[in-house]
Amino acid sequence: MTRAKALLRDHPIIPLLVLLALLVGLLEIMRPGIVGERWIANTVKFAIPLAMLAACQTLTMLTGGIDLSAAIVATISSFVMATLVPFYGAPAAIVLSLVPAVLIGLLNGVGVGLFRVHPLIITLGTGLIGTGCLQVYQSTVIATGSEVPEALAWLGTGRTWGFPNALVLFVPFAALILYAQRRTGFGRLLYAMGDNEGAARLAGVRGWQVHLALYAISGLIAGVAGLLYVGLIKAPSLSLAVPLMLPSVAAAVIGGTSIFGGRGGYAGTIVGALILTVLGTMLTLLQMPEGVRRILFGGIILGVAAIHLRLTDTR
Amino acid sequence: MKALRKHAWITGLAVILALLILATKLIQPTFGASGVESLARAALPFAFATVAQAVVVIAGGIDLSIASVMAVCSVTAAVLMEGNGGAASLGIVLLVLAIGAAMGALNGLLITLTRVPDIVVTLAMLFVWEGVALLILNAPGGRAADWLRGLIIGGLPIPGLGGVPRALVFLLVLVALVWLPIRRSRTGLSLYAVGSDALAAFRSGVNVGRTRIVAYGLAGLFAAMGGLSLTLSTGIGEPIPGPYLLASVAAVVLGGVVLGGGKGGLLGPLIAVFILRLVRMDLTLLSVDPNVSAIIEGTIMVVVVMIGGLLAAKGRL
Amino acid sequence: DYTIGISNTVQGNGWREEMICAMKAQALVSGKVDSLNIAHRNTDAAGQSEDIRNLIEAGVDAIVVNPANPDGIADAVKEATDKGIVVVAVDQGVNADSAYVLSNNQEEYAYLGAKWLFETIGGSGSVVYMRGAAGAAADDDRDRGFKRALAEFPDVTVAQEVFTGWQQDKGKQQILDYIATGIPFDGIWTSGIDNVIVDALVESDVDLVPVVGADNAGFVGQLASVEGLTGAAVTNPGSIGGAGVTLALQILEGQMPAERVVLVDPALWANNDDKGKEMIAAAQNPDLDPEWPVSVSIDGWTDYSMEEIIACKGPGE
Amino acid sequence: MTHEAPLLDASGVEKRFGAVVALKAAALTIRRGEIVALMGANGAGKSTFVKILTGALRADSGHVRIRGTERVVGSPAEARRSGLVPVYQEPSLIPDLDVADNLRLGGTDPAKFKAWMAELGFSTLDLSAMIHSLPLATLRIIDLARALASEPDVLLLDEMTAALPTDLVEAVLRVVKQQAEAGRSVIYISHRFAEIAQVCQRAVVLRDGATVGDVPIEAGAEERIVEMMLGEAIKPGETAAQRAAPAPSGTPRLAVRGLGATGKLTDVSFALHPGEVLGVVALEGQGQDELFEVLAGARKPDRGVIEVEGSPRRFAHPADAIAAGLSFVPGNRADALAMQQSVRDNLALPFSAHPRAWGPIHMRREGEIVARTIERLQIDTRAQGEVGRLSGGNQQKVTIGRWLAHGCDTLLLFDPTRGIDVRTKRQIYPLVRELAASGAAVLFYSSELEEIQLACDRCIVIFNGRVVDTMPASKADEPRLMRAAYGLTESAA
Ligand SMILES: Nc1ncnc2c1ncn2[C@@H]1O[C@H](COP(=O)(O)OP(=O)(O)OP(=O)(O)O)[C@@H](O)[C@H]1O
Ligand SMILES: Nc1ncnc2c1ncn2[C@@H]1O[C@H](COP(=O)(O)OP(=O)(O)OP(=O)(O)O)[C@@H](O)[C@H]1O
Ligand SMILES: [Mg+2]
Ligand SMILES: [Mg+2]
Repeated sequence: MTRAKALLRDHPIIPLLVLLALLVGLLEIMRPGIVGERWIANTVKFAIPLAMLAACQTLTMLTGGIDLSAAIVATISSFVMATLVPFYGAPAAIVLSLVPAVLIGLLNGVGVGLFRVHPLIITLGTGLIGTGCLQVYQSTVIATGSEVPEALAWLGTGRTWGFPNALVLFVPFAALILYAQRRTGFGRLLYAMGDNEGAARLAGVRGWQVHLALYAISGLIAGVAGLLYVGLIKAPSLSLAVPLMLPSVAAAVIGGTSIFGGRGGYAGTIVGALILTVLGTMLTLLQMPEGVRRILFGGIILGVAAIHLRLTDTR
Repeated sequence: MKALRKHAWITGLAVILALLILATKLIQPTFGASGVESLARAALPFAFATVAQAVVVIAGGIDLSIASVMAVCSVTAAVLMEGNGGAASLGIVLLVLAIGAAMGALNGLLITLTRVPDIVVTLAMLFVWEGVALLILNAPGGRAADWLRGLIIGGLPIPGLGGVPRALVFLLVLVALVWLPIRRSRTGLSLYAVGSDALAAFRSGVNVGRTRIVAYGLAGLFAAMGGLSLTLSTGIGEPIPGPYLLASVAAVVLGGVVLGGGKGGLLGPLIAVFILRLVRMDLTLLSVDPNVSAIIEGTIMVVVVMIGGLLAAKGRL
Repeated sequence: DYTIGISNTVQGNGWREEMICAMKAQALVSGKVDSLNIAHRNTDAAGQSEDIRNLIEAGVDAIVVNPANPDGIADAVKEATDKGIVVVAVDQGVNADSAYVLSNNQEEYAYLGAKWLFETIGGSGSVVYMRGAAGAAADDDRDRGFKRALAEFPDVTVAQEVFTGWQQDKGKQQILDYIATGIPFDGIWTSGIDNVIVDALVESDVDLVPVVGADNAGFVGQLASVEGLTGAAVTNPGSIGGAGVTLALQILEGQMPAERVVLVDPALWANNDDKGKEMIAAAQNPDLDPEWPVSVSIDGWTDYSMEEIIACKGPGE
Repeated sequence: MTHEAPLLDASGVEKRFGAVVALKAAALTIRRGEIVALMGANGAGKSTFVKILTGALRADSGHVRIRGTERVVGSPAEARRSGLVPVYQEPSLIPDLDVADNLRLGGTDPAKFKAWMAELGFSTLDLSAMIHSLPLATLRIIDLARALASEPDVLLLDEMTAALPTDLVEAVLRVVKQQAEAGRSVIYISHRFAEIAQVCQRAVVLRDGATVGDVPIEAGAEERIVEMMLGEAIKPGETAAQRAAPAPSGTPRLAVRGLGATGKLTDVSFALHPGEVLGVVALEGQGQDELFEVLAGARKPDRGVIEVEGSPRRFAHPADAIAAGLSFVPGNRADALAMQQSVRDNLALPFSAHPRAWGPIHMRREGEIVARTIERLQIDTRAQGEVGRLSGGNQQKVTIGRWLAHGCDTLLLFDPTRGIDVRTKRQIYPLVRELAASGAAVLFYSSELEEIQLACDRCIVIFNGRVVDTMPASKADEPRLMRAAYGLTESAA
């Protein structure tokens, strides 16, 4: 076992970054000239909402959970916000739109924390309920129009000195999560709960409190991600962020977070989201039948995960 | 004690199913043999997907590629049967089953070889199999042999029971044929052992890798049955995977199979599938606003698992 | 008075939502419908067959269905018509002789838009071809129309072919990626994911190229307001759903249509000709959901007002 | 001595886990009919060696000869076919299968298994019991009986007795001796010299992953072996007789009256005063597990009163007990540790339990406390990034260290020296005394009777869920404790 390998094992983010760089290199070979300021900004713009939704998955996965309602929650927030703007103006609409997000999160937390339901099933259920509620809600606002506030569009699509404005939101957000996961009591509990809930209990941790807070936070993050995404896409719809559900899970697991809990972290997830976004671009630009594209997409995901494991594993 | 509780869960599900059947009869007094028959037929692909998922989950994994594998099998069957209607279609069925099992085994093999977590591998394979399905058939098409389609339509007169839907018989016979011999064998035990504690299983002398491959292979086999049932019920192959992934996970968990592995059987998930289908049917019969019906389906799912969680917690203290 | 069943397999998409609202509004204003029984969810042909059979169980008089694909639900449709239920397929045809079809001509839809695009770029150049969902029947039909037009313009090439999956976010990301390659292109054909494409062009500060889209409110608005944008909207009325209800009611009342299959041919509104400009100006409706088609009614087939379809209320609501 | 090749002969075995060198020159030879002790401090590499010999791990290099032929044992199944059968330090049974299915899984003959269980004193075990519902001690015995049923040439027992109460230890030792008499061999790992002296002929000593000695067991060998193991001599511990017992007075810190809980706890009363270490002695399954769980808030009592500082308390959750100053070190370290987390995170876990403490961690202050605890318990930090990779004994230290770091008024120690090496044990007893001296009250269940005199002031003996005897530790010699533990009390409770 060499020093280099020990380094890789202790910092699994490094090989992930290397793999990302390789993919970008491959893309540049495929389409010379594509990797420029504009492309990077676009990629980052699209990776950010994905990375935010993947934060919901990362945090819940640390406790052995998952939040399958996150993409729907994001959609709900964005749609509710856009349809409320004509009535209440942007600031109030933004605040109001986060209410259902937190509510769904709390419901998840109650189910997981107090009723001991598996997170996968409860978030699937609340996602269904959320979808239904959204459909019912939209049938009441068809005629009133919708509007994406300037500020969100600026945040979602704009660039300043070449940097996507979304970074204004994302950098502090990511810094907060990265800090919280290892340097706050709450972060430590997420890992401990996912690792051995019984042990955490014996150490005096009341699991339901953690779950309730966690899923509420997850709902809030999803809501904010939805607002950012609608600023980027500028077309509120009933399924806006729904296509991000599987990718958000994928970003977290490619980034090295275990669905069984106790392992991983947000840094890997961010790179995971970037990798997926770059892969999406490759898929778009490949001149091949759609079937072949998807096979390559899956194959590369598997390859990245396998290489990453090889590089960081000690066994 | 634990066994009692497990069976209590299945009994509870059976009671819910019975109540739902009763409710259906109340909502629609004409509900009868044909209703049951169409229910069974509708449940077929869900049931196979669920059984496939259940086997993998019992063995401690999860298969996100189930619906894509079904799609590949469905289009393969539909393409091959186009123009090969007669006896050849029997061979095609066997071939597709073998292909499904092989695809599943490949999933398992990749998990074992790369040591990448199940969820990542099967997520990647979800895209791969989706791509394969599109290469085989780029739009809905192909066809199914008519005599095969007849197999799952209508009822089978069984003494004492009246007409039992063929689809139901087909489902139970196939699942029992594959699962029951395995369940009690060393292989079956290994599935549960690996799901329960892979390290302890390895130390007890179980070949963990082989067991994983078997689990995924079985899942592939059941998924192939699901894919075939899709082809048989629609008469064509559709390359876009249907809504079977999340539905299978939901039914597996509702059916008392614990995510993480080692616990549960196939009966619970099967009952859960019928419960979910029947809820759907009742909502249509009641002509509930479609948007509200999503809310109701979600609520039922949440409430049932919450009650289950509550009961389990009571039992634990 | 009648009970009408409705079956639809895509949820959360503006076009389909408008279709459902048109069905509700038409049923309401006709005064002949007691209740609507709507099955509206994301599913495949097998799931749609299940819904249709549930509607049969529910005892509806007619079923208006937007088929997942023409063949997959043929059996279920036949079962319905065998029971004397009137079945009208809208938007997409269905291969069952006993059903009536009132469908948008998808091949023509693509042909019309593509032909306009190729002419507008001067008969030569390269275009970005942004399709719908790989493996979907409607996408396949449209592809045929697009290819037919392409064959007529030997100097036009497809610079890039992508599948948006009819998802706004995916479409926008794809076109931004393509713009970033720096490879020039002369026009964009979209399968209805259109306004985000125009947004992307504007946001990227590149020269606006001609864009073909559907008559979605957002895109039609852009055709009138975006400086320097040349584009054409091809009509693809979601209100065909309302027409389907009308047809079903006519048949129930004994007025048989002359033809079993009626194809509604699309129209093209281009903002580079006067007639098109007029149509576009008349169709402006900033209050409409940007995903909703602006052609909310079809003369001779629907009777509701703009307010009524937007209210989206059916009988008994 | 015959010239037959040794049954098992390993030399130069090396194994690294990342930066951790677990083994660097391990060697061991065993012949037919021998019982050899494998000794070493916590983390010396004993378990790793056993895992390599039985195919659960692959060595990086080294030679293993079985009956004279060089072999690479690929898996536990293969080891078993070669006649090498281990009982690992952690139970290797499938939690969600019942006993019978566990036997079938490994291809064990149930009849032979049953015979061995009977031999070990479990003639009534229900084969349809689920593994996860059985107590740890029973699991250890099942593991052993399963190994014995396959009639191994070499049986490898890794701290088989650590979690066993005295009566079961005796049974195990008897069976081990029988094995040797039948011409089979046993490699026996334990930190208890008394057991080794009873059954082993010689001891192979590992230090820091290298075999440093092969010593015959004879009078006076103990000190030599300890010195080899540790690289230093240690002095014997102070016993209760040499200590002035504090006179308990005033309000007890913890008073328990008529406590009962479903299961085996029927009626237990006692008082525990500040500054006092109260020993608890019981055979397997007399209700001691339930008693500690109830006091820790991990189980609801059916009846009885718990008073802390004179006021009655009800614990609905361990957090309540902790708030009342009662901290619990469970017997099974797997119950207490988040195995994939670092030593630091495990030690500091209680700090973060309350929502008040969910905010930023004061890294420097916490770091100091953690460092002090590691220092105080001499936790081997080579693999500190993941507690699960520490050796068993070091894991055990972390479970105790957590409450030292956190501070507590009343410490509930359930067999805290399970699997801990001599040196550390000799550090833990003074530690417990120190805690008591600083005003803490300690309830101390031990499966090693000699510990009562080494650590406690007083002790109670529980039989059948009741306190059957109470005595000062200075009078608690082994024979008296044993008699009481079997319910043969002469003095009233
Ligand atoms: N698909 C099926 N078709 C028919 N019968 C089945 C099917 N699956 C399970 N069974 C029956 O139901 C019983 C319960 O099956 P399951 O797989 O849930 O195991 P289990 O609950 O652990 O059973 P056991 O009572 O044997 O422990 C089986 O023993 C079998 O007889
Ligand atoms: N999987 C692993 N990864 C990293 N380090 C490990 C792993 N397994 C063991 N080690 C390390 O190897 C060394 C030897 O451990 P081992 O378990 O063999 O000790 P031991 O002699 O059995 O100790 P004890 O008496 O405490 O059980 C320890 O430092 C331990 O932390
Ligand atoms: Mg059973
Ligand atoms: Mg050890």
